[in-house]
Amino acid sequence: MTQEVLILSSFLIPLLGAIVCVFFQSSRYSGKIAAGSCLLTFVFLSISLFPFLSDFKNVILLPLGLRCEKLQALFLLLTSLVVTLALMQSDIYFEKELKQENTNQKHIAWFYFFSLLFLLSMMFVFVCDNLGALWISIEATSLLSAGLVYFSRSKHAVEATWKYLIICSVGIAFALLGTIFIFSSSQYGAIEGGSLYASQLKAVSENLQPLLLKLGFIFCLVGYGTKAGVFPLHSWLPDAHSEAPAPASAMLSASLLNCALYAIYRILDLTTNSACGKSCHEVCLWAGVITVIAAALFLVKQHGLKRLWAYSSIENVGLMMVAIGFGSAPIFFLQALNHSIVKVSLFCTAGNIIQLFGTKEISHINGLLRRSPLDAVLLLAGAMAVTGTPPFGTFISEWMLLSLSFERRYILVAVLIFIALTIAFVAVSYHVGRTLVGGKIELLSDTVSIKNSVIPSLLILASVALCFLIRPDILGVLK
Amino acid sequence: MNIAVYTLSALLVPFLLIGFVQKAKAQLQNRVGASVLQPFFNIFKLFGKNQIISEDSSGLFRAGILVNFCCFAYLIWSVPWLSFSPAISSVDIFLFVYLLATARFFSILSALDTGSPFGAFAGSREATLSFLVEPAMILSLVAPSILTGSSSLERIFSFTHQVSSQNPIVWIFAGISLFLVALTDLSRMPVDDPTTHLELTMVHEAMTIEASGRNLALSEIGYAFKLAMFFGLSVQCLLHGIAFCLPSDQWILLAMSIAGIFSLGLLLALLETVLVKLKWTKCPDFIAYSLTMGLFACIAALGVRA
Amino acid sequence: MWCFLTSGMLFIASILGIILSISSIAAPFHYSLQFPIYLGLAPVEFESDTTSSIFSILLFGLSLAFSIFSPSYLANKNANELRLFWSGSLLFIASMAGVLFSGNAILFLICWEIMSLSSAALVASELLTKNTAKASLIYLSATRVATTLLALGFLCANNLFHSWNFSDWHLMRQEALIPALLITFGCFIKAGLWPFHLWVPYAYFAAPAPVAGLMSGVMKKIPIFLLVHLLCFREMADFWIPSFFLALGAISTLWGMIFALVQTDLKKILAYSSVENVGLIMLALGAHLVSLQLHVANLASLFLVAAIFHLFNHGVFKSLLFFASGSIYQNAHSTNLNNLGGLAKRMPGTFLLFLFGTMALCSLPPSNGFYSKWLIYEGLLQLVNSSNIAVAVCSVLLICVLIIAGALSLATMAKVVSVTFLGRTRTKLAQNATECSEFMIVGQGILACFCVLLGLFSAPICLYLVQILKLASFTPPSLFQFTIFSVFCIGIVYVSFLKQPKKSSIYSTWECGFGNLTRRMQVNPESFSQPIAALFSPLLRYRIKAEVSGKDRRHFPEKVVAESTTQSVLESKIYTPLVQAVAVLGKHINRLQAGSIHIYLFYLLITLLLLVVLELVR
Amino acid sequence: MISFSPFMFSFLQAIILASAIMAILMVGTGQIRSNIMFYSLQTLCLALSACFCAAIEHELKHYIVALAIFFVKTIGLSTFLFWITKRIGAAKDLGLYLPLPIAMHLSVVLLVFAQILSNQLPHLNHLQPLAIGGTAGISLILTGILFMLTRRLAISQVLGFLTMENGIFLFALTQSSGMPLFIEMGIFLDVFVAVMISGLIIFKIKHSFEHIDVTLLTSLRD
Repeated sequence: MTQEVLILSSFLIPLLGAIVCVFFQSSRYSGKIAAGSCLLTFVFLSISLFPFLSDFKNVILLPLGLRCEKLQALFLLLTSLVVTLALMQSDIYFEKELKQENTNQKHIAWFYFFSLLFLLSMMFVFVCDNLGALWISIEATSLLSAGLVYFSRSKHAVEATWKYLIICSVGIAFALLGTIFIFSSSQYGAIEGGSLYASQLKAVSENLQPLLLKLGFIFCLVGYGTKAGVFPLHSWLPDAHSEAPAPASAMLSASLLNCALYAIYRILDLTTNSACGKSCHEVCLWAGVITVIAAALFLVKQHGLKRLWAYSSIENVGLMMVAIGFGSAPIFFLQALNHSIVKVSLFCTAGNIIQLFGTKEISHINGLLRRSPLDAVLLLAGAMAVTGTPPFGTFISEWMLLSLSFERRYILVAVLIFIALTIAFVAVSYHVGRTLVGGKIELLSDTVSIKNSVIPSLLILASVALCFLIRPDILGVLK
Repeated sequence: MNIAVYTLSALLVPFLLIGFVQKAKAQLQNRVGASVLQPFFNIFKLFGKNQIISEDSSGLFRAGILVNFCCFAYLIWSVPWLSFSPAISSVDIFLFVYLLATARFFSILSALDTGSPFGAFAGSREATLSFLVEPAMILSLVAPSILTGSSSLERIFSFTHQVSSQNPIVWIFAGISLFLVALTDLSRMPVDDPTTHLELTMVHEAMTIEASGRNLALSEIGYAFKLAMFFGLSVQCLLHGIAFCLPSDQWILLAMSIAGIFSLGLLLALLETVLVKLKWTKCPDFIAYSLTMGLFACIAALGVRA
Repeated sequence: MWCFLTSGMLFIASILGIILSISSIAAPFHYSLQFPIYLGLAPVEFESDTTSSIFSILLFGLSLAFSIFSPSYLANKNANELRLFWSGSLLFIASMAGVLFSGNAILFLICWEIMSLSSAALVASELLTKNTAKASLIYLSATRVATTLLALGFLCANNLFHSWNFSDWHLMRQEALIPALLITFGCFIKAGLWPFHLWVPYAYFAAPAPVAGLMSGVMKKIPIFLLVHLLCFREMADFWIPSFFLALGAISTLWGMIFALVQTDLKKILAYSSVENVGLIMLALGAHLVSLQLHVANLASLFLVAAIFHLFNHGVFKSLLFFASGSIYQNAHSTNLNNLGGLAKRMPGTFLLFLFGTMALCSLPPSNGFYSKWLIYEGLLQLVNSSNIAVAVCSVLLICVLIIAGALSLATMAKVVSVTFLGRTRTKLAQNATECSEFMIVGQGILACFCVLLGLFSAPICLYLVQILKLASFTPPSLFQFTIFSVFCIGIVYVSFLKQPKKSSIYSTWECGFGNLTRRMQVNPESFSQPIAALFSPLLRYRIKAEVSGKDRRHFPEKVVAESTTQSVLESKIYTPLVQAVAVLGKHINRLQAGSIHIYLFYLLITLLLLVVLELVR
Repeated sequence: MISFSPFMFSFLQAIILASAIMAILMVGTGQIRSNIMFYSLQTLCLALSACFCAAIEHELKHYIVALAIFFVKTIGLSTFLFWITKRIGAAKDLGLYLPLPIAMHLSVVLLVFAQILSNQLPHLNHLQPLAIGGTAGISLILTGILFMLTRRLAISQVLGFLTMENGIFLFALTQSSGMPLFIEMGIFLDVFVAVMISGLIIFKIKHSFEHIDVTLLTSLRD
């Protein structure tokens, strides 16, 4: 009982935090309040969910038809952790922005307001059993994160927000249609009067009307795929990621994409036992492969540092789609975990670098290794990690994915992914390499302070640790 | 016994051979020419003379010449260029080729040590020639080694093989190839003219341009050894080619070998009288002949074995 | 200060490593790390066998010399560069040890990538310019492609044998052809075999000299270790696989040396020469496979021993030469041959040690480099005597190839030694060069000692290798007698003839009475190699651009400019277009992201319709 | 389920079809005010059909939904959009790629296409007479997208999006009975917020760029 109370109260904390942030708009402490409430959420969730994870119990039922299984529990923890870290970093980030007079206290308070609600909506994504509610939460995430993208109020930010809003809304509208299809597919004898509850649908999935289910899946794939940045629906993603302030980009990339992918996983999971299951899985799989390849090629010619990481997020989304296509929840989660950790670190580092050089253009960032060695190392390590290079956790998850595809006899998939990963690696190291070297040796008093790099470096270390700590029995939890 | 024979021949034959070639050439050109013993006198004279060393050179200048000399001194005692088995017998064909390369390497270095442009160009050409000539050399040695199933020079050139390995074609081609190799490697006539001066000589003489006194003497001795050894080896090949009609007595064979070496010397004199020097860029074409001979020999040898 | 501490630690670690590896030859160890460390699919396992012990002796031996040499080499670097250098190189050495002793494929890949990454970081560590970044990138890309192939091979092998442990894999079997091929090609790339060698000169040129020594000495051998370790193709009956080894080995032997000849930078020359040496080792491995298929056990073991021994020798002498290039760079501030000259008098110690390395590289007897090549020659000659005529003809050709490569390396090294150390200095910078510090001399001296010892005791070492690798025995030829004799002979002659200083005088080099020779009148590296380069001009794309200008320019030109350029056919015809193709593809795909929201919406619609139609049709 | 007159059914079908036709007509004009007008008529039809459905199925929640549509969409959103148009001063959308009449003809073609598509779908027995709702719904969705694709102004894109949303609602209403009320309301809320935020952004676009022509917003690209 206390578990449920704790979980529910962890949903209330961000809400309260958001309200407090808005009330004390001009206070300098809004950042600390926001980060603190996130941290509290994370702590509450950890306290309540860690016993559950090691438990034999499969599900926690919450009031209002919410439920939480182990995968969801893990994602909840990951999401709250990511947002916590991003908000901690953003306090430091905005400090410097304020010093440079790029923004004011009020905007920042609104930023925290939106990010806390954003966290709340993302948390709802994972506990909604009802597909309609899932849709509502995801739409809410995009509406709320629009506020984050809009933060700097510059021309570019406005443009990016507009594109983000419109494209995601249209995409999500398709997902709504897909949800309706799935709903109506359940009315043909499976459940009297139909149902939108995923757990119920899953139980009767053999009896769902196959055509409607398939259409439902395709519409949902397109809809949530738009949100997740599946090629060629990714078009909003690089713009939004590069125009949002760095911590917001970190949140978008490291948690929002997971939400959308989780939604796809949820829908695909329904089809597993039905007649159209295999073809749906294959669609998802190949969509992932195409995304990986396209993202790798996109990486070849890039001009913006944050756009680079945006495309690498797309690449990782592709990998996760492949994992989802194989129906493998453990690998999906592992990849999401590794990617999120590295991405937060990368975007935070990118934020530091962009503040230091005053530009996002890679061609104008030179001699980082001389100017700020720690950030250079972090950038390099992150770049290596994000392309699946050992000794970072991404290597293990990608390796498991590839060996799974060999096991399932999808050798072409593995080969294509390998090629794409190689291209991506070369492209990313080319771009990063350009920023590290060169430039005039000038003595600039202005360097990144150590404080800014604490969180990114801890995350990189975490990623290394993840490489060496993944045991099969940990993954067994999800099976 | 062997040691005595080789020591004696090493002290006499090379210098006599050089003197003989010069004398024969002079006679063929209707000149009187110096005495056949002139090379001995030259060597003695050089040993007595003052040596001049360039101020730019390092110790390698003298050391290189010394190593060069030592290599040839070692080879003249250990290569069966006469029909006797040699004094020190641990040389196989690859060690032979690589010892020659060692000698060459150090002579090039000592030529380059003074910073003289002459020596440098000669060194560059020497390197080029060696690159062209070594495959031919190894082929003409591999061919008999295939026949005899051994890589040791001593066993290849001993006269105690079974009849099956006495294949005249292989031996004669190998012998001719070796002779052509010798002409190139010693920078004799169609490749280079040793009697002209400076601007026209390209390889050996220009390399020793800075050497004087004792240094020059050592390199000249090395050169003489090399000449005798190469001619000796090709004579051995040719003798093996006609081994079926030769007596098996060692001393007769020794006499025939020495006679053969001098007749090759005569041939050399004749060639140097008749031929003109090739243009440098045409040298590879000439060396191609020796390579072809070597290949013929090898293919014939493989054919015999198969 | 901490720099010396670090190197001291490395020194001690190397000694411990050597002791460990020697002891592990007698008693192989297997060590598996338990809870909580795990790599997802496999545990962290370390395992030694004879091959890995042999390789680790090389690794730790070189790292020993490295630890002595490096601190002084880095004397005038700033703290930042030092930090990068030491962290990179410690990681590099540790990861190489990890690669050698890793017991399963996943751990192997992890160590392998750390090795690549740390070495790539080291490559860029000396001059933080765009060019070194480019070199590092080329190196990283090549190594990543190699990793990709290896990883694919490992996955295939796992699929076949259902295990990640190397000890469960039998890649020599017929059915494991695909993984074996993938792994082999991965190894070829990493080893820098023709036609995958292009990264080699870039990386070694840009890397700091001691690192280049380690890379060329050990890291390039790691893929060969993998090949030997897994013994790919051992039981396969096809002749085409060994012929791959032989052909690529022979081509890279020649190709490496031809390109080494025309380079004008010391480090690039050394880099290309390591392409040659890797070719030689691969050739020996190929011959090993051929003789296995012909069922000539003693010949097979001869080739394997030759390959391993040569690899050892190459590691030693190449690191020696790279170290020497480092001390040249430190004191004369350049490794470009055009800027050097006359260093023999200024750096006599380095010169002498360099000469040792050079002799080994040119495989002149009695050096160790000669001996391993000699073994290969002897083996090939015995292959000629085998029954198969095709093999026999091939062997004859291979002997020729090796001889040609040998002659080329002689020309190259003659050029290097003379232009670097002999004659007059070509620039002011080199004129002020002084001898490097004692530590650097000791570092090189250790390696030179190894060169000599390995040459001197080559036959017993080979016999020992046969014994510990449990191979069929053969009688190796011996250099001992020759060496003793030659040393003796040179000593006697030296003492009796040249120690008479009274009859010699010092004078300037003869100049045809033209006046004093200037340093610009000396031979330069291009002109030295021109005669041979001209023979290979189509391969090298060797061009001489000459420009004569001035009034009445035919006879009395005022200005003559001649410039020779070389460029690899492979690079300009194959690799550059390949990279361009990917770049063009990237550019085209970027057009999709055109910025217009209408187009984006259109993509959305098209994707939806496509999927719906596709699914309804199915 | 109780019986209901065929007249009612045909009336309902007419209303449903009318909403699709309103959308098609909307494509045909470039006047923003007329567009909004057509949009509000279209939602009015929607609200009416929800009412009829409620009458047919005797479900109270459909009445609530119908009321919500009427107040939120037909009156609320339309007024909001009118207000924006007035504030910004946008009068006419010149269209993009296709001339407006041709776009209108194209949307008729899309209606036919929608008919074909919806025939492929299975129908529940008791909703068989409402099959036309599927056609109209899909047609509305496609028309909405077409509208978005062929218009320049930001406000037109919002209108297109709203039309799509209407299509989905119509589809849901007629093809699957019994969507839970709280879901419907949640969707309403989301759409409402989305439009509000878009409105704000439109103001900002006007403020920053001094126009609301989204074809000119192409500075973010690769």
